[in-house]
Amino acid sequence: MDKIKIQFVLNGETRQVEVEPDLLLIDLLRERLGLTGTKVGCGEGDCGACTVLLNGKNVNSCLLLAARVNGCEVVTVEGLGSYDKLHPLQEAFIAEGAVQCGFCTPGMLLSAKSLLDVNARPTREEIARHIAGNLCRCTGYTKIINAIEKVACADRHCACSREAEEGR
Amino acid sequence: MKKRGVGMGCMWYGVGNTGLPNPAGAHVDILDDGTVLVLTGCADIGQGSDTALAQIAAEEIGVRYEDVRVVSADTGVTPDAGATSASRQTYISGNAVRSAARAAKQLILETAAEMLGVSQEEIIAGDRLLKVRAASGKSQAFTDCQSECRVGLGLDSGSDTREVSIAEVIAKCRMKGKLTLGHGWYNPDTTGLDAETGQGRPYATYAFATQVAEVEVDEDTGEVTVLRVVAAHDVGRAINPRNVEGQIEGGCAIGMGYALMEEIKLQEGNVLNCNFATYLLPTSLDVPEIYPLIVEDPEKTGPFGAKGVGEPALIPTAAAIANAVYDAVGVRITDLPITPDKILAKLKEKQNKGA
Amino acid sequence: MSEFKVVGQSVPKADALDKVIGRAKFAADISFPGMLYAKALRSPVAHGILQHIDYSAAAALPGVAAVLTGKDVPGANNFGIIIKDEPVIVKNGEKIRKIGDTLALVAAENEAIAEQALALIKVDIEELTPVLCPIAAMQPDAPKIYDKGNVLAVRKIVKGDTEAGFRDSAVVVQQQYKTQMVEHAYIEPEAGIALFDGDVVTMWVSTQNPHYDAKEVARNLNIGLNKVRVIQAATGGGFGGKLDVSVQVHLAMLAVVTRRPVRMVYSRTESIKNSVKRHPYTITMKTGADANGRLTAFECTIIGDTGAYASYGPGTLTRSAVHATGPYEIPNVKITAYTVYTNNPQAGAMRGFGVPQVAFAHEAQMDMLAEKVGISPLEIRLLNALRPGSLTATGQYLEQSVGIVSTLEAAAAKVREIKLERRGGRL
Amino acid sequence: MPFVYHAPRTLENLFATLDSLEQYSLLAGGTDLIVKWKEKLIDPKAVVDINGIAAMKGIEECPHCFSIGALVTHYEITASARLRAAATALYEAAGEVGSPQIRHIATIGGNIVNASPAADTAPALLALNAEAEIQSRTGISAILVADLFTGTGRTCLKPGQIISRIKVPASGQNQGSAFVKFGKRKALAIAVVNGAAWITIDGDKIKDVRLAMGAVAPTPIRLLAIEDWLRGQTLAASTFKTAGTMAEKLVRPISDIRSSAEYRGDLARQVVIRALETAARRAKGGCACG
Repeated sequence: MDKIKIQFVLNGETRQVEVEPDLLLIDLLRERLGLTGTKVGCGEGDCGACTVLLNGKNVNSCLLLAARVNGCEVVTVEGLGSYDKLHPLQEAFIAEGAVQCGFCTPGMLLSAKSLLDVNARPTREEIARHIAGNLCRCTGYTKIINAIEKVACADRHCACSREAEEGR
Repeated sequence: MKKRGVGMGCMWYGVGNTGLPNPAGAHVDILDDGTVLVLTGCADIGQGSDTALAQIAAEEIGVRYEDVRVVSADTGVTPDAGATSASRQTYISGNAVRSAARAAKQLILETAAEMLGVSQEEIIAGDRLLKVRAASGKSQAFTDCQSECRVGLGLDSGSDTREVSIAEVIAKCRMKGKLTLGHGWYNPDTTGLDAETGQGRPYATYAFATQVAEVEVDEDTGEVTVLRVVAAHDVGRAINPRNVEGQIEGGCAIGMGYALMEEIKLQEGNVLNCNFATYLLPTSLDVPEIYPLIVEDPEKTGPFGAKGVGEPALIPTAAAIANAVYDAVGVRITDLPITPDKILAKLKEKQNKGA
Repeated sequence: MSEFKVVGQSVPKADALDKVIGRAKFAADISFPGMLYAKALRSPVAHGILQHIDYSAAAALPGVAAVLTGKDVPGANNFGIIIKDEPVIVKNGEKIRKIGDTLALVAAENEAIAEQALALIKVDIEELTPVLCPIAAMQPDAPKIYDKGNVLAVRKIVKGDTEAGFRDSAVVVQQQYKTQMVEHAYIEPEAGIALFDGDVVTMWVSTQNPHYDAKEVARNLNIGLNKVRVIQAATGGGFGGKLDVSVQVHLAMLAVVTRRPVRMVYSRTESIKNSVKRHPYTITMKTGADANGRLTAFECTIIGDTGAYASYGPGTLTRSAVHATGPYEIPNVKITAYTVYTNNPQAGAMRGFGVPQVAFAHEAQMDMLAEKVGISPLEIRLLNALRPGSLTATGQYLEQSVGIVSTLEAAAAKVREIKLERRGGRL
Repeated sequence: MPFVYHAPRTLENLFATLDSLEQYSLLAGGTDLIVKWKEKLIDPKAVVDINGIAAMKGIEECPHCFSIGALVTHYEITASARLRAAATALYEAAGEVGSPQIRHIATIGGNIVNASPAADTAPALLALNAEAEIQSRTGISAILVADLFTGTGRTCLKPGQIISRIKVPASGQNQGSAFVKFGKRKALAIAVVNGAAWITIDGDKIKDVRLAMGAVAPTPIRLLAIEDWLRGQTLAASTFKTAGTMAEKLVRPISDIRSSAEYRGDLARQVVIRALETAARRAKGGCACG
């Protein structure tokens, strides 16, 4: 089986790798490149634990052949922030109690980022809609949505729409 | 036509195994710099026991939360704490950790009492300091007197004799060759149940809850939307209120799935819906708005009054939703899950009877 | 001001930082050089006897490091938290009790080879009639899943005199309720990785009870408990479903035999098919009250399908019985709860442990009684709620920290505040 | 098991590649293909990744119609203000497919050629009278999407043929369309029943109408008998209700893991009523998406 040479930008770094035709992006990331932050929950696109950003959009890395990311830009949770410099979403997830078991967290963070990148001030409904492909069994989603909303608000220096909602 | 309804569900839940011993152990080591290591067999599966146990140890010893590190669930180094089940870890491992922390702290108190020239009972710990109780009687006067003497002798007032840092006490302990280790364990006060009558004391304490659900039922399709859930939980004492809320919110979501959509379908013992495309969990668009309410009726045997909340969070949800559906459209579904087809069939039945 | 400095504070979760940056190590995230990948061959049959297993072709497949069958289990070859009734690997001539029973284990250089090897194993199973309904399983002429019969446990609670209690009741409601089997559906499927280093088995595993896991590994490998080290990896949810043994004993055996690191990660389908479930119940409940709505008598029969193996089944049904009255004081109580074996997937612990099922029933009963008596759902609950000084169904005297009334009041206040309106009248 | 991977960048290269292969699977979004491959339901010897073919991309507006590349994702459809206004049912259907992750990579062409009876875009395309452009080495032809399906999972496409683009008539004055879906949850749901309506009104009368439904037959279907009856009827709740009753009697759904046949019948009725109501409101409202 001929290997395929691909080049793509992973977390801001250009990478060249050889992949088998049937290698999935999730396995390339986890097993070859050691980026285990991206999780396998169902393997069939039904849970979103494997979510990464492909050219800025949230996608299921368990459903993508690695060969397809040739020429693309991929961001995983490892590219979002680090111990020293957390992404605002990561800070908010910690502060708001959006993390319980943490298995859905990396995918959830990336779905949130892909939303905020195109819609800096989403409503709670829009947030819920955008993370609907990321299953969480622990939190009931409330604190996850709170965390995303908090970042959206901070970004715009606006009065938090949640507070406004609670005041109704 | 869409109709709204409101229903209530209550529950109680015995914390710990039923009528069986279920002890937990813990080790606490107060280290040279005054930071603390807690060893516990308690498995944190995301519910936050590492955090709650760190808070309990910090409170008991008198250090800050960030001074405590919990090493958990490694049979090579941690004592058995039993299962993370039965909503038991905050109560049982919490008590074990508190007891271990108290044992380690006792060693510090002995030395601190000498350093401060007071009896141990007069010392309170907090924020990395050991202080002489402000309103303490005789010894207070003694130390006040001592201070006055010091001032009289041209020395400073000697506030160092009124409080001393835990790190300083530890240094003193080490100079004396004393390690500050404690261990503890806890087993709740229960009895077995009589085989014929079931009489006995199965649990040392119970958690309680009331949930109220608001639903909207589409009479044409039988579809149920859960709009809001009010969830009031007596947890004894919330060690970490935000994490308690997280347990309640997550529990309501699982309870909602149980009420309306989740069901393993079997054929000859084989699971037919064995993936997430066919076994459906609630998504972010399915869950209601949840109003968690923490009620604190402290349990005197609990660590700082705490009981448990993990399981109680989901127990009354399906019951409340079922009662809300009845309130909305006047039909009672007695077999879970309450699926649209069951509601529609009952509504038709009711209509036919009426006609 | 709180009397406490740290307790009562919503400090950030200790594990959250590692989890948001993707550094937390779940078991499937851990690897070692030279690692093997394990897979299990599972029974396609719900009830039968394993007659013969031929794994020679699988063992000969290049890249296969080990194939193990029932005869290779060095120790007890059974596990279970309450009753040791589940085999690690079914032995030749022994019973298969559910679809998914382990028939063989394979460790190979990669997952694809391990799967190919599984396909090469030939099994010969004598099929027996499966018992799929717990009520049918309780009949005397039902096929026996175990020699001692299909009823695993019966829990009785008797307090007062229910006959007299119902006689004195102004209203009585009786109803049968059914609840379904559900899946825990933690987002992280079962996973573990094991090493055999010197004479110690060390493993990282997704679990809710590492000390129990270690005991089962030691018993089944026939080694000292001090030679087993189980380390809980970051665990992606459990909800009761990771209290039972999944990969632990299998991994330990393969690591010992191959002397190489071995990892086993379930697919979602493997997880759903082989993990324990929430018990499906059939509940019959009869509740009486006087004309004011004060509860007078309560009778309840619960039949729980615990599937092929006990797991936490008897504990679940006992808890259901104890909690069946709900948080209410009732003078006359009679409850019987049956834990029944079938050839269905085994049911065990799941968040709520048998109480969500009975709560669904007792709360429907309360609303029906309230309607009959002409009081509101809140009123009937406040009237009957346990209080300090109450006696429970098991005769336990409740001294303090009995907060049900406080939760009723808190919930009712919030309901008024956010204006939830009950169609049928007052809350 | 393993397969050979091809990624032609032009239609010419694609057809040459297809000609050279005995057996192949086309990879567009892959959200169904990869799942089927993982579940071992298919075992392609070759996978032909068509994602690089520019001619199959983009949404173009022609006079009175849209030409939508087969590789256009559901996300791109939901991001198109023009489709929202003038092909509302398709816009709505695309937004109901799977999850955001799925919508970002799954394509409209893939949703059609999978020929799932429950595909969300299918009833919308049927109601809008969309045509598929079938292309092969030898040429190009057009076929109504409604005529494409020959059975569950089967289309009339022959080896070497692909769908390159979809032509969707644009709704204009006095026209409106709507899509309705009943799933078992509000996201990541396969339709229990779905359907779409397209309507042209003339005053308070129905001048023309098309109704389509999914998950009630082996393929998505048009409800021609009901359409015939509806033409000339007055726009009224009772009309829609009668149409709904007709639908319930007309369809012969099956029972499966998602629903009983009987309940699907109940939903079929509601799909027709609601799709007609909404489409009519849009036709009347002037703004097609109101």
